Amino acid sequence: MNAPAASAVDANGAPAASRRETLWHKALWKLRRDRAGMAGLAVVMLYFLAAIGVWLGWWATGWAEVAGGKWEAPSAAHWFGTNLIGQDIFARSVYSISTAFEVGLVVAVLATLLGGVLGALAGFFAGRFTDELVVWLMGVLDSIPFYLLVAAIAFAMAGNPYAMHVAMISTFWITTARLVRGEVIKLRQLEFVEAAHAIGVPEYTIVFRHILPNTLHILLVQSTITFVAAIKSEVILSFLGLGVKDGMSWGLMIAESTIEVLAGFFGNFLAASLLMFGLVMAFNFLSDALQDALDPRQVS
Amino acid sequence: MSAPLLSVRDLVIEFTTEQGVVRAVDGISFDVFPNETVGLVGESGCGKTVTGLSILGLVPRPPGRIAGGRIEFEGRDLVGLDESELRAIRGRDIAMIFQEPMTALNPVFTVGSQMTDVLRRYKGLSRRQARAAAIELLARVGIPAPDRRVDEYPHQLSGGMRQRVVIAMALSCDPKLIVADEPTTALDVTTQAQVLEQLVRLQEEFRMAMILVTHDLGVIAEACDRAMVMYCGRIVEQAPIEELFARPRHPYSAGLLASIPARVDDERRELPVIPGMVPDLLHLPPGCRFADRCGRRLARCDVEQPGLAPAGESRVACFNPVETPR
Amino acid sequence: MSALLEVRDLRKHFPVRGGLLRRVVAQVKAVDGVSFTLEAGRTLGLVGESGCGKSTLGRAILRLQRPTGGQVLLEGRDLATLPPAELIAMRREMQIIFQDPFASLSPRRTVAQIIREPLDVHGIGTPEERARRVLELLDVVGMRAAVQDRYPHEFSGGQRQRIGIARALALNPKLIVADEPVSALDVSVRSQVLNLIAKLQRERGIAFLFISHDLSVVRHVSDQVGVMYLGKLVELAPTHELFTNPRHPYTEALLSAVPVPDPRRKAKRIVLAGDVPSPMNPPPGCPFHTRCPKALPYCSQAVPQPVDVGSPGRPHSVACHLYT
Amino acid sequence: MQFAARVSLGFTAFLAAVLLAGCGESRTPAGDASAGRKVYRHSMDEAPSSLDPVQAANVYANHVAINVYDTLYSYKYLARPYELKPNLADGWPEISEDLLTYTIRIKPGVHFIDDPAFEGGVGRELTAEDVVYSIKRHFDPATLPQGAWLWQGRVAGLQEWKAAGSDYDQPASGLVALDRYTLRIQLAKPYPQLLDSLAQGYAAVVPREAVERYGAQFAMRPVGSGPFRLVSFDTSRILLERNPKFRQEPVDLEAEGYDPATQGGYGLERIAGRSPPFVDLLEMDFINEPSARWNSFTKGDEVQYTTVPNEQLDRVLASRSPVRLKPEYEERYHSFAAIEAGFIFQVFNLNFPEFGYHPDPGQERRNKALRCAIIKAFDWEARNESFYGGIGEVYPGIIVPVVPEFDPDTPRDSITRDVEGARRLLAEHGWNAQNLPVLTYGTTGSVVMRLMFEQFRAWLKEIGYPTSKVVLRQYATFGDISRAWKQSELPWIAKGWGLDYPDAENTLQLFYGPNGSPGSNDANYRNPEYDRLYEQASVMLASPERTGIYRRMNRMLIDDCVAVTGLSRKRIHLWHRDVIALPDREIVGGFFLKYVDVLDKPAAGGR
Amino acid sequence: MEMLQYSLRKLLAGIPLILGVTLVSFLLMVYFGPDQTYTLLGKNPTPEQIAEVRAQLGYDQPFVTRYAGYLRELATLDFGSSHSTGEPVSALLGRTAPVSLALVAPGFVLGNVLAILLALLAAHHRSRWPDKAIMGLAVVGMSISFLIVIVAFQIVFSSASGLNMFPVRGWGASSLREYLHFVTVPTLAIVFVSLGYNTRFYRSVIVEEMTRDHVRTARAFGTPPARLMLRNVLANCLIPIVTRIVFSIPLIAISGSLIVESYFGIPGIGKATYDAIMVGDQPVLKAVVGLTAVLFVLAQLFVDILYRAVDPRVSLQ
Repeated sequence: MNAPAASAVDANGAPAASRRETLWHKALWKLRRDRAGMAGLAVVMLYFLAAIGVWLGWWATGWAEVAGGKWEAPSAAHWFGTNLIGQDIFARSVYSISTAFEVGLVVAVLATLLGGVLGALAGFFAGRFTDELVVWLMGVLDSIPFYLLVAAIAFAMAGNPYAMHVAMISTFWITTARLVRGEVIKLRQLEFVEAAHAIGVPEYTIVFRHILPNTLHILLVQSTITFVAAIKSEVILSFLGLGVKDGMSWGLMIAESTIEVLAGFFGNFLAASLLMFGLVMAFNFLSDALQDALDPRQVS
Repeated sequence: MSAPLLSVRDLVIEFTTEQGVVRAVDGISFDVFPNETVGLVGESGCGKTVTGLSILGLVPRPPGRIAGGRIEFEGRDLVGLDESELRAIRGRDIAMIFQEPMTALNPVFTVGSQMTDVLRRYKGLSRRQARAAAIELLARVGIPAPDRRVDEYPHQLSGGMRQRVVIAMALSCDPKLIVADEPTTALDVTTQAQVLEQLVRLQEEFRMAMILVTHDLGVIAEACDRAMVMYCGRIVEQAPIEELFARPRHPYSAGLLASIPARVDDERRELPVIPGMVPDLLHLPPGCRFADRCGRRLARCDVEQPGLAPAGESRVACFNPVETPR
Repeated sequence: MSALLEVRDLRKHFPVRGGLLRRVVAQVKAVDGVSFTLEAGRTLGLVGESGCGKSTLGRAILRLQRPTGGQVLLEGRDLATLPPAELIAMRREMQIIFQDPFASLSPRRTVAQIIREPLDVHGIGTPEERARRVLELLDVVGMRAAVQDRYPHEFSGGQRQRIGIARALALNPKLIVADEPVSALDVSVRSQVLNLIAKLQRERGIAFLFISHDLSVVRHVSDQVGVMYLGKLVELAPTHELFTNPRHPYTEALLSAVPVPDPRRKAKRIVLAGDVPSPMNPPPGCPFHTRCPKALPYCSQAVPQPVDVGSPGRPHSVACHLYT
Repeated sequence: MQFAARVSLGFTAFLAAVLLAGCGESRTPAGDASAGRKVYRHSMDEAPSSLDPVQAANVYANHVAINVYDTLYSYKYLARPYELKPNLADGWPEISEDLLTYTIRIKPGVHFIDDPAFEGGVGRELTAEDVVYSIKRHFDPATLPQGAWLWQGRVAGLQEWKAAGSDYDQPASGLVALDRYTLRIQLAKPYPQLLDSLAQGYAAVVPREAVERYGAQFAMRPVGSGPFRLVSFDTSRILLERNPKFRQEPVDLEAEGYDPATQGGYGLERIAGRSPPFVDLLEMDFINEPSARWNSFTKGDEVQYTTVPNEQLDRVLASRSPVRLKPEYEERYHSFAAIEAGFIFQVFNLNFPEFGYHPDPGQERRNKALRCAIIKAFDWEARNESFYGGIGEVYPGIIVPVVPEFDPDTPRDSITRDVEGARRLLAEHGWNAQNLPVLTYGTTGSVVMRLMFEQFRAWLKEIGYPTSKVVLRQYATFGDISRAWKQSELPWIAKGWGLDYPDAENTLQLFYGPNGSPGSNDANYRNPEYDRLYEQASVMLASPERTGIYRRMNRMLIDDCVAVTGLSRKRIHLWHRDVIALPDREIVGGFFLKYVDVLDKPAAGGR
Repeated sequence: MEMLQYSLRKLLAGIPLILGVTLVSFLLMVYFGPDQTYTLLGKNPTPEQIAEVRAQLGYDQPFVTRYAGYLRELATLDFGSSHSTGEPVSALLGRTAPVSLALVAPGFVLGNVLAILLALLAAHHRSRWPDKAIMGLAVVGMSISFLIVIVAFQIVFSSASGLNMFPVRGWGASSLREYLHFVTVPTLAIVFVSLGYNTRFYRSVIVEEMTRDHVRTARAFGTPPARLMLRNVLANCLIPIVTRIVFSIPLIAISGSLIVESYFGIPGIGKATYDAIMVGDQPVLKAVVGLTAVLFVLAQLFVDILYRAVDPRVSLQ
């Protein structure tokens, strides 16, 4: 296809557009035009504000208090009613937002970092020992079913509240590392890397100055995907009793709800699943929009 | 002269990009007569490939669309035909040959399977007849040991052979018109020569018309009767082949021809150059699109778009065409 | 004039592994015993069809790929065996220009960063001097100073190629390997870049190894032209000599195959049979004998050695049994 | 994309077919083989982990063990409070004057089921040697036994037999088969609960041939002489069928303790004079989730018996006290409200100097005040309402209501919430938010346990205990938390205890000093006076004097603020009206299954 | 011959993987994992009894001995008997694995087939409303937690508050009707949850393939759309599709669907494994993890061989 050149440049080598355009500016511009993505971002920010409010103690402070009777119906005081021991379900579901962000952020940031660095090293040294080691590790961790691994780590860490985080990080980095490794293997063969070699740039400098920055789009998108995966896994792990230790989370609420739903009380189930659905869907739309905006095949 | 086989009038093709709508082809008109080979030449982005694709209704949609004009084939307007009507024409009346022989064939089926697929659909042959026909066609396009090659997969063939297979497929239903999009560009020089010669020979043998889309003026010179030079979505010059090479009228055609190293006999002389760059299709000048780079620019060139007008044996879109003495 | 670059029997083989224990079962002989010399300030054109090993040769000379055998003497020092630390220092002397103007510039770095990087790596000058040098280089390749803060994707192919050239010039190298520098460019832009390269050579006395599949381009820029086929240099002669008096049957066929952009001059064409054999299993004897219209029975038995068929002062070497 | 549309249409049709099939009839439990056979389906919340009697540690395992095996004694079907009766034993034992020698006769002619383990595949007769063998197995480490504590230090010679290498061919002095049908048990000290111990699943009689033949798999392949024999077993269901060789013993309702006044409505008269078992096939479904169990029951076509889950109580009950069903349930089901033979309670681990014993007597007094304040903060009423449907029975101390020694008149101040009193107590002893120690609350991952913790933490907050000082520590499995308890790692232990036999001694031993960790005295309570009384009472037969001692010990525990106690849960058993039974799972568990009958009517299968 | 050699080489290459998986899982699940001592103790244990139980379970042996024992078990495929029930592990796997397969297979097949159809539909109408609708719904589907789906489906299909058509839980497969009775709700849940992910994945694969030149060639020769989608698009997408499908099989066959099984109380391998984790039944855990790793290696081999079947360009070298 003879696609028209994306940007205009005049005869003297100065781009016609006077505005300075980095790839990031372009991506941002594309992102702004993506309505679903912007809506997703807005909702995520809303949730994030809610989480900050919880952290700062502005609201949902009474999540642990016994504020009413057993299984009260929704009312002005308790929007989603109360639970078995009379706690306000709404406060608990709002508090759980902060748990979701705490888990999501910790896991997404660390797993992405780990995946990015290991993936880049493996990709750059593809075929050498470093690579074989990383690939082997990925294969090993991939071959252990996720929930088994989480349970095992939870046991091995003897009830440590961060066992769940460790377990998720130790599996979620793999996808990122695979993608980064693949991309780096591709990048490594590109001529600009060869050019760096030809100039005499040392190998590690090439990895961190020339190659990693070119995988940032993958890392960014992956971190949002990991964030969502972490939230979803947290729910299931907490439900299984392997997740959040102290505090409250949507998974724990859903676990509570299983006692209630067949008695006809849906407060916990509705509050937790609606709030969670909202956040996860917003994140998914945001993640898709980021992917579209950052895809270098479309940008350059 | 007989009636044109293909008659394109005021064809406009638009593409939607992130920055806005771009006219990749902007109101071009030309005719192709039976049995002639017409070259469509220009640099990348000038709209030549899209023009070729539009004839078969293959402009990818979205982002592209035919925004105006007519493409009349044997008097029937192909623009606005629906997919199933177009399907009846594709391959049977008009066939197409693509640039990339490496990827143009389906890698998971044998050559024979892909050829018989076409043969059986159009000619209603039995499986065995189709296979025989395929072998014969392969032989005709100069593939050695066609009875063996017919059962091979595309990746087992060299680039030249693959391109021949595509040609054989294109010939398989005796089309009246072949659109060949850069058929030799991806091939090595020695193979390119073979394929090009074959193509010219077959065109004569099968008595077809051919549109040869290419950026290579050498290929045009070797294979075409007539050529059209495109620049920025418009045809700037249309001329019989000898006339074009001997007396290019449009400054762009002239510059293009001049800058070919092979036409500069003295090895180390500085090459003539067309200054500047092709304008961005999103920010086209109001007047002649070549004006910015043109050494023969007049005041009116900046405000008015020249249309194709007869100039000798050629037609040229220029207010101040080059005059080359005979 | 002394030789800037001397290549002796250079070989680059890629192992092919197979079998239960992934042992090496075959070698792809991408470059198989190539020798030539290049004098300072001259241009050697290297032509051949895809897969003939010309790009690998270029990279092996710069030691972007470690040669399997042979010597590469740059100003008398053998690059093929140089330890890494000294190699980095030697990189100031030799640079490369790439084919793909899109892939050869890091998309996340500005033009100034790209051009300055060689200076940074080799610690040349103060930061201010480097910044000045970047502007100087931009001027040399015909670009305005204002572009230095922009990113590569904002430029067209021809301009990126200029940026690539500016980067290659930053260290004032004595040798530049230009690997298909114009084959991705349109005709009208191509001549601009070719003229730039010619000007640089004229003004700065840089030696070029100019790799291209396009005979007309090579003819235009080179002092000397080598023809490669299946990893071997089959013919090497001064440009005019080679184009007017080709001796190797392959060169003859190659020259005759180029479409001539002149409808009046229909050339008599030598059409070769078949395709280039795989470099993994090159035919025994002369690699070209499977397609050669003049092949003798002896050709499939012995590898022809290069012989000089030129006149004194105009060396013309050809590796063909017809001349031995 | 017409073809895609066609395929999706086809799929929709398939889905519709599946849905239609789904709303049709439901399953038959054992396929066509069950046609014409009497089937009873029973639901339980957990599966036994092993069917080997040496590991019959809980009510689930006992449900199976005592139905596929025989025990020397068992509990009467209908008598409440529980009373023993001879089962495999031929009448009551001869007991020596000093209460140390028991001579027990065994019924002749009792055979094991046919099994390849026996010579010729035919079950041989059960003898006194088998009883000796079965009890010895608890002193063989290789069997991973769990019941040794019942006889350890009480039956003479077993410990020595074990020390000598657990060789079954060697005799153990206190456990001897005098002849084929006579067993003599020699005690080291009087053991009033011996006969109760012989009614346990632990004491079920197994044949040596089968144990040796099946090795580890014996746990999956019971070979016994009980009323049923195994058809299949996995973690979701066990299938038992009638043992055709089971001895004929017609039911004497009166001897079983039938009380027409309270048990008249269940149709139990039907089984009088007939020999159990009455059903051909006994299916037990193990369903963890209460809701699923309930659904399976109320749909009427699956299990025929269940207990009412707490969250359904309001739907089912017309009144909680006394327990009465709503009419729509009353007409479909029989019901029986049974109080648990056991209780749930919390103890402080007195080994922790922050809460318990302390070298400084003053600090120890302050610690006691702290414990008492926490006990006062505990809101049994709310706990009962939230987690036990409000029908559990709350009482002071550790003598549970089902034992005869229970005293309904014990003052209830230790189970009455008194927030003001608690605060006052803390203030008086100088406790404040700063110096209160961290209370680590261990639980498993279960969500109910968490809610209990949160409730507890909320109560403590009301008496001024900072929320940050009541810390949850989660253990992934029950095994892990058990280890923490046994290794004395937690200052606060919340657990339940099920009675092994209906005697208060079984709970009083929980605070006997020498039973300290890793023994059953998780509180590590060490009170010389208490220990002395325990030792005195433990060799006494039931008597008003012994009851007096028990109650004194109970009082000491209450006064020392050692435990927050106690609550006995009430279970409401519900079963289809076509089932003739009086379900019970409190002592040993499952002994009623032998007597279950299903009415022969068209709806017998519940369909 | 080439095939055999290739398979052997692949299996050899799988050994480090198997060693890695067993080592990691042995360390986590067995060595540092939960132990059964305290579940197997009587009510009033003494320190000696604790020591005896540990000795019986082999916990007192040094790490190397225990790990070597594990490898030996893996090599002989004899994992002994479950610590908690005494059931031979082979019998346990033989009993539970078919249940898991029967449980997950319909949902797995439907989830993939349906997803491929939807993906074809979406790809065919790329960037037009059917595509946008399908992809939008896919995101919505992806955003709903499996757990929520299960609970909601149970309420809708199996409870008195809903249709009350299917059993809440349990398993039986003695007749087709019984099988359908039990498998329907889990299947619907599995399909619902996997559909979004699968559709997106397949759509992206298909769209990518649709941009390839040979598809354009086929269109230029008038190939009808259905044939185009099957021969040119789907046939060329088989490698990613096969990869995705084959690699999910070991997880299903060995670890089953833990959540579905434990929620629906289905005696499959997932539940057995979960129970084994919860009580620390090490022989079962060792078998499950070891066999999963072995199956993964086999799946890799199988996939590579399949690649050659679906794509003639792939050679086994």
